[in-house]
Amino acid sequence: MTESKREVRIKVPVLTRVEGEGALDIAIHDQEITELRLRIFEPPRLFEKFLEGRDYQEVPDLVARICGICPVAYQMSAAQALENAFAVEVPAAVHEWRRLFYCGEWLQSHALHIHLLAAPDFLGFNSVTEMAGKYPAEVRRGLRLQALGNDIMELLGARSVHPVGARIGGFHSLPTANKYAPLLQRLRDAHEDARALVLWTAGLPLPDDEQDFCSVALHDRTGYGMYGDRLISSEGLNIAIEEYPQHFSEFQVPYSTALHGGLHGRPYLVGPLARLNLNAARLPRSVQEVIEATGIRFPSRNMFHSIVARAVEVLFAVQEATRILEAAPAVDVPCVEIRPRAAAGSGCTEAPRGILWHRYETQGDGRIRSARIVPPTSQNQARIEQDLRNALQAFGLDRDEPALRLHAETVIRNYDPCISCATHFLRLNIKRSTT
Amino acid sequence: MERPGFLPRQRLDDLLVLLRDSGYRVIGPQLAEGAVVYRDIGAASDLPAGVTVESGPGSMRVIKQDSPRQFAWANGPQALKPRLFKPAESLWQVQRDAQGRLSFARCDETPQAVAVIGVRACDLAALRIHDQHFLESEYRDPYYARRRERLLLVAVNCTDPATTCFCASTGDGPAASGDYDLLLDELEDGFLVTSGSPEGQKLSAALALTPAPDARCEVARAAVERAAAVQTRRLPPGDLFDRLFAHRDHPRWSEVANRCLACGNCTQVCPTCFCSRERDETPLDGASSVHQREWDSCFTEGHSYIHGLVIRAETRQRYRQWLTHKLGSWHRQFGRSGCVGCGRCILWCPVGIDITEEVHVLMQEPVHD
Amino acid sequence: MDRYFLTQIFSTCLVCGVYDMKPGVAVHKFSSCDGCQLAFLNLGEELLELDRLVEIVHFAEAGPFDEQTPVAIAFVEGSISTQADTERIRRVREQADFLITIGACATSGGVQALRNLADSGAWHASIYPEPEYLDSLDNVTAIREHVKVDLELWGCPVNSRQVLAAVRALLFGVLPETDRDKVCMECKRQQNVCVIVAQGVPCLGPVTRSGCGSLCPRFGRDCYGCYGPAEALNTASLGKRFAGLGLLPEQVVNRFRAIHSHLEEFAPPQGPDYDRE
Amino acid sequence: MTERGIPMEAEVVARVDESPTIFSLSLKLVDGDQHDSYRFMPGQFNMLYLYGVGEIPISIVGDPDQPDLLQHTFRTVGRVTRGFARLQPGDRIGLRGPFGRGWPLEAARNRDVLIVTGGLGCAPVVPVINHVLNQRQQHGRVAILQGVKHSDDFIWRGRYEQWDAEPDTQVLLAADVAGPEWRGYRGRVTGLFEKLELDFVNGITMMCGPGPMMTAAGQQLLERGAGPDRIWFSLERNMQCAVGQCGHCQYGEKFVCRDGPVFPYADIQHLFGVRGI
Ligand SMILES: Cc1cc2nc3c(=O)[nH]c(=O)nc-3n(C[C@H](O)[C@H](O)[C@H](O)COP(=O)(O)OP(=O)(O)OC[C@H]3O[C@@H](n4cnc5c(N)ncnc54)[C@H](O)[C@@H]3O)c2cc1C
Ligand code: SF4
Ligand code: SF4
Ligand code: SF4
Repeated sequence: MTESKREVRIKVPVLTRVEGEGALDIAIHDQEITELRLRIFEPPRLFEKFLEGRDYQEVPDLVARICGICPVAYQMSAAQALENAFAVEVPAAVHEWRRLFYCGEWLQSHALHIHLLAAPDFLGFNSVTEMAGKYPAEVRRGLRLQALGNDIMELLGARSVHPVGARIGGFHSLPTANKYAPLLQRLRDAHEDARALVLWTAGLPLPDDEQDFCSVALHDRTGYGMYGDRLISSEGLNIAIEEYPQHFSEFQVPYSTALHGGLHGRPYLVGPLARLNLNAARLPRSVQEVIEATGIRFPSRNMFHSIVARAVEVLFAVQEATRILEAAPAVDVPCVEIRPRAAAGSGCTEAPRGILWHRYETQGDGRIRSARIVPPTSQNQARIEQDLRNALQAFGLDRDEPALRLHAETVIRNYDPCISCATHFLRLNIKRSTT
Repeated sequence: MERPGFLPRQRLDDLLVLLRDSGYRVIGPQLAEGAVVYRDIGAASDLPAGVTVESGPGSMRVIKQDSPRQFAWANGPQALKPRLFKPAESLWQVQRDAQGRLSFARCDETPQAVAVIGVRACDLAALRIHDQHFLESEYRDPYYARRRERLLLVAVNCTDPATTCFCASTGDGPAASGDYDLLLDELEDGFLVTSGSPEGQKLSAALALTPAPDARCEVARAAVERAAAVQTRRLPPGDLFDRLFAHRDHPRWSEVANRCLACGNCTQVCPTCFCSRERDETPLDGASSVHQREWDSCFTEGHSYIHGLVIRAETRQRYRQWLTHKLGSWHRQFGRSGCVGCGRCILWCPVGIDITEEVHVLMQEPVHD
Repeated sequence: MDRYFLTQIFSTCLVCGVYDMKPGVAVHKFSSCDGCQLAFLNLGEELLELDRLVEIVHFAEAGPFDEQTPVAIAFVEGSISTQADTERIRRVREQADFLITIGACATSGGVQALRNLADSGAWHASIYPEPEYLDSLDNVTAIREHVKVDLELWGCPVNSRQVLAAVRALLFGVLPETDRDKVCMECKRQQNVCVIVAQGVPCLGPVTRSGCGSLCPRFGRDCYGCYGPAEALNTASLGKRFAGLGLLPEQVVNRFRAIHSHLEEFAPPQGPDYDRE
Repeated sequence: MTERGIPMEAEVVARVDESPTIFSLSLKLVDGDQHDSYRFMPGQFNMLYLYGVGEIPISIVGDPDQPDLLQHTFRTVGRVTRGFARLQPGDRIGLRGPFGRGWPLEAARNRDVLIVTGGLGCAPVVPVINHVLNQRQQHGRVAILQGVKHSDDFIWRGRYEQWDAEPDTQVLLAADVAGPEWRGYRGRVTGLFEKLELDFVNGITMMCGPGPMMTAAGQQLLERGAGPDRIWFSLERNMQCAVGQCGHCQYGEKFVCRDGPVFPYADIQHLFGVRGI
């Protein structure tokens, strides 16, 4: 048996430290990947169907349940889509509170991913509790930032998982100054933590893996995009969010319950790295200075810079949240009046993992006629598979199975795939064979 | 009786400032969450000017009017009860050391002195009952007592009862008849101020009021009389214990149970209901534990649970317990009815069950089956 | 339940809290949004304390992956919706002394059980071009429909307080307290103004189990029942009240058929005016 | 007037297992002054607090003449009692008490005494029996009836035999369902009344047990001419505070914790036996 004729099959039956359930099957034949399947077997939950016939006001509460990690994103995209359908404009102040709400989610989700899910990979631990033994201060800092994110969401939504404060047209109620004063103080105190976090992630032993990929993100005229009405890409795309279906497609693969997404038929990247690659210039000067201090330049082609991008967004979220609370946006009523009508509307916001696109058709009485939801992880799925092929090739296909498996998992975790949304994630099966 | 002084409306802030300067945290009515609720009051402008409340069983709406009056509404969802008998509080704390030894310590916060303005006659009557229950029965409740000792009451005679009010029939209102420090009568342009305690006298003296002319007093008296006259709901007078227990199998109990949600709202808003339950709250590390008390209700299954049995498993029995206690057993326990006619249980019942109507039906001749 | 089962699981000294060995804990996931697992992942410092008190044997999202080792407590998130799930839940049960469902999905089927009300085959076909690839059962079911459940923690999602109280009680060697009171009780303790009465919105508080802290009314809105049914329900009377607030019969039905649509107790009131008879 | 207090620390000094589900703990107040000043009457109860778990009412079964040996007999039924079941000598708990009014010992002087108990190990009457038998010459004839559902439930055989040996004392046992070994009566405890040689009219009866048994027994005693002020019951209700404030133990106009738990029939005649009161 000659080495070059080896055939390997690698199976990761359940991917750990990802949100949701999925598996990875790889077959390697003669140093060549012959098969690579990221299988998402979170059973389909059919949300789009059971939204049909529901009152528009029920939508935020229902779509939140698609994903416990980024419910705010689901509520915000849905609100935007339905507000577009009903042609209502929310006041600027309400919009500011929504940005704050979103900051909370980015902060929570990113801090959780960096500390609990991704960093252990780069430092050689199996879990955050293991890592806490060696890096107690860093872990505590991470938990603090995560808690801060949760508390921002609680301020506006009563709880951070499936918050209850948002509605179509605004919020059910908004906090008074004495309620958020302590939070504002904590936010101010967190700037230092967040700056330190960016530098710490940049200093992690991240693999060097330059790749070619297309980044897609929202474009927000007013700042670093969380909301926005246009989509842009690193290859020159610039479209209104309503035009999404004309350019992006979803296709089903037999081994996965998540639909794969393509831009003009090709894989693309959404999420923190894509956002930073496209929008770094829109970050506040103070954040840009911290990026400069890391020595990393964005746009970056190293997929592993995602963790740094995430930390940068943590810093941004802390600063942005501070800015908003200091400005204390005043509103007369937390919610604008809605007059339902038969129409259609799209919404797209930047979930922690990337763009989340919704479209609803409504009936005259405000009930949903049809719904379509495209979550970020299914958009990234084709890109992850493409990355895996490149990354494993670069890593060396002749490495032993545990090493290959760990590297594959690291690559996947780096995307912070949220399989609950994608429907859900991962079991790795590597098959090697020789002929 | 001393002659009331007159406090022009613009000087209401003087009273608030005086209270604050005397060390009181001032609580009073405010318009919030679509109702008149008791909150911290910074200035007289926080009070619900021109607000009146339109209410009926299970529903209420705030109406804004063009009027300077700040107390032209009947009563809010709560008044004094949650101040004194807290919805939830810690009773004691226990630490456990490494040898398993326990040390118990009472949770002893010293509450800040509180002045409540806008208290109604029904609330004062209910307070009297709670004083009897928590302070004057065999055991005295130190938690209630501490707050009670630091409470100053500025009452207001009621001029705008809600349709749900029936304090006139229970004899508890609409005029406050005692147990206050200061009493206000609201007129268009100001207030008559009467003191009811040495502390009240001090405050009233500090305000240096001019005595109110007879005509003003007459207007105020007439307004309160009118407030009694417009009430339509009533309860049968006297101790209903025997009559209610004689009707313990009345079909009406089942009929009302078809509507009753057994949600406990009536008991929670009732200013005289006093049930509570206790439970431990223990941090994960298990090194200490806090024993807490919180409001309970005879409408919960836990209220009558003993191992293996819920004594009042059916809503019919729970409603019967509530009503027979309030209007019957109460007389034997406290020497009076447990109802002060505030109407809250009618107004805040999500399905609008009306105690006066239920009693009315139950008091008809017993139906034998 | 066996009288002395807890003694067997946790060989702890109840009073001094010293354990002969750390009890093993597993967190399993079935079909869900992952939100209930966040009750652990959002614990902050207490996550480290938990790690000190128990051995986290299996918790895929947090790292440890070991479905084989027997544990004292298995937390189960999510509902059963594939053939493979039905087999896995049986293994989970066999490996655990004490099985706790966390959240609506595990406890009652959860929001995705809405598909039980429809022809999910047709639904699959409308979303997936090739539905034959899916291994999906026709009906979504709760854990208790498959294996014995020792404790149910309701809520969509459960909160950390519920989870910690359960762990703490079990470490003391007793069962956690259960409370089937209505959200209204918590609502009033919080001194919220009732939204049915003051705003005329269809609040499910009077039929929903407490435990959330009456979050929705606290935010000035109607409860939508995410903690599931309370005891002594009167959905007929509440449904009638909703109709009185102007809801159409279909809207009333939708109120009850949301997060816990799979439950008998929350079966929407019938008939034009929702009389029970 | 006393202030509602907080628990005193008590140490378990001895433990006896009476049956698989019944056990007794002897307690000692840790603080010397508290220990010395503690007094109780037969029929009174303590609120016993299990650390971090909860507080429950438990009758004092010790001998009032030896108050330094505070004994309690528990039946393991639920959450808190199951936790107590794990205690061993040396363990610490909290104790508030004594509470309530005891048995009418004065009224029983120089009269025949009938004690009727039902169910498993009826703890509240044990101190009365001890007291009466300790002062045997001050009472008339004494009869002790104990009824159990199943003969296997019978505990304290030794104690009953000891009592039986006392002069002028009848001990009769009844089991609804009896095994082959059973030498007592088969049937309800009320069926034993006709075997008694007692002055029902002038004697005094003290009774505790399940509601239906007490209702039936009370009825029969009335029929035999006993006055309603001579038949005494010990009642059980949920109790949270034990000082008449939490409202849970309400029984008509009575607070069982404060006005009872021991009541003469005359005081509760209008409530007795009514379902759901
Ligand atoms: C005056 C009095 C004297 C008692 N004396 C004894 C005794 O000597 N020995 C004995 O074994 N039992 C006695 N009991 C009953 C004992 O209090 C209950 O068995 C015990 O509270 C059950 O608690 P648990 O948590 O194990 O049961 P669960 O069924 O889990 O009950 C949960 C909670 O409900 C309440 N509760 C349940 N049953 C009762 C009950 N019967 N009475 C009051 N509260 C209850 C308690 O707060 C309890 O913690 C007495 C009860 C009363 C009222
Ligand atoms: S019973 Fe009703 S009307 Fe009477 S005092 Fe209580 S809440 Fe008010
Ligand atoms: S708002 Fe809802 S939960 Fe609160 S009391 Fe009213 S009905 Fe009950
Ligand atoms: S109020 Fe109702 S819907 Fe809202 S969080 Fe609580 S149980 Fe869930």
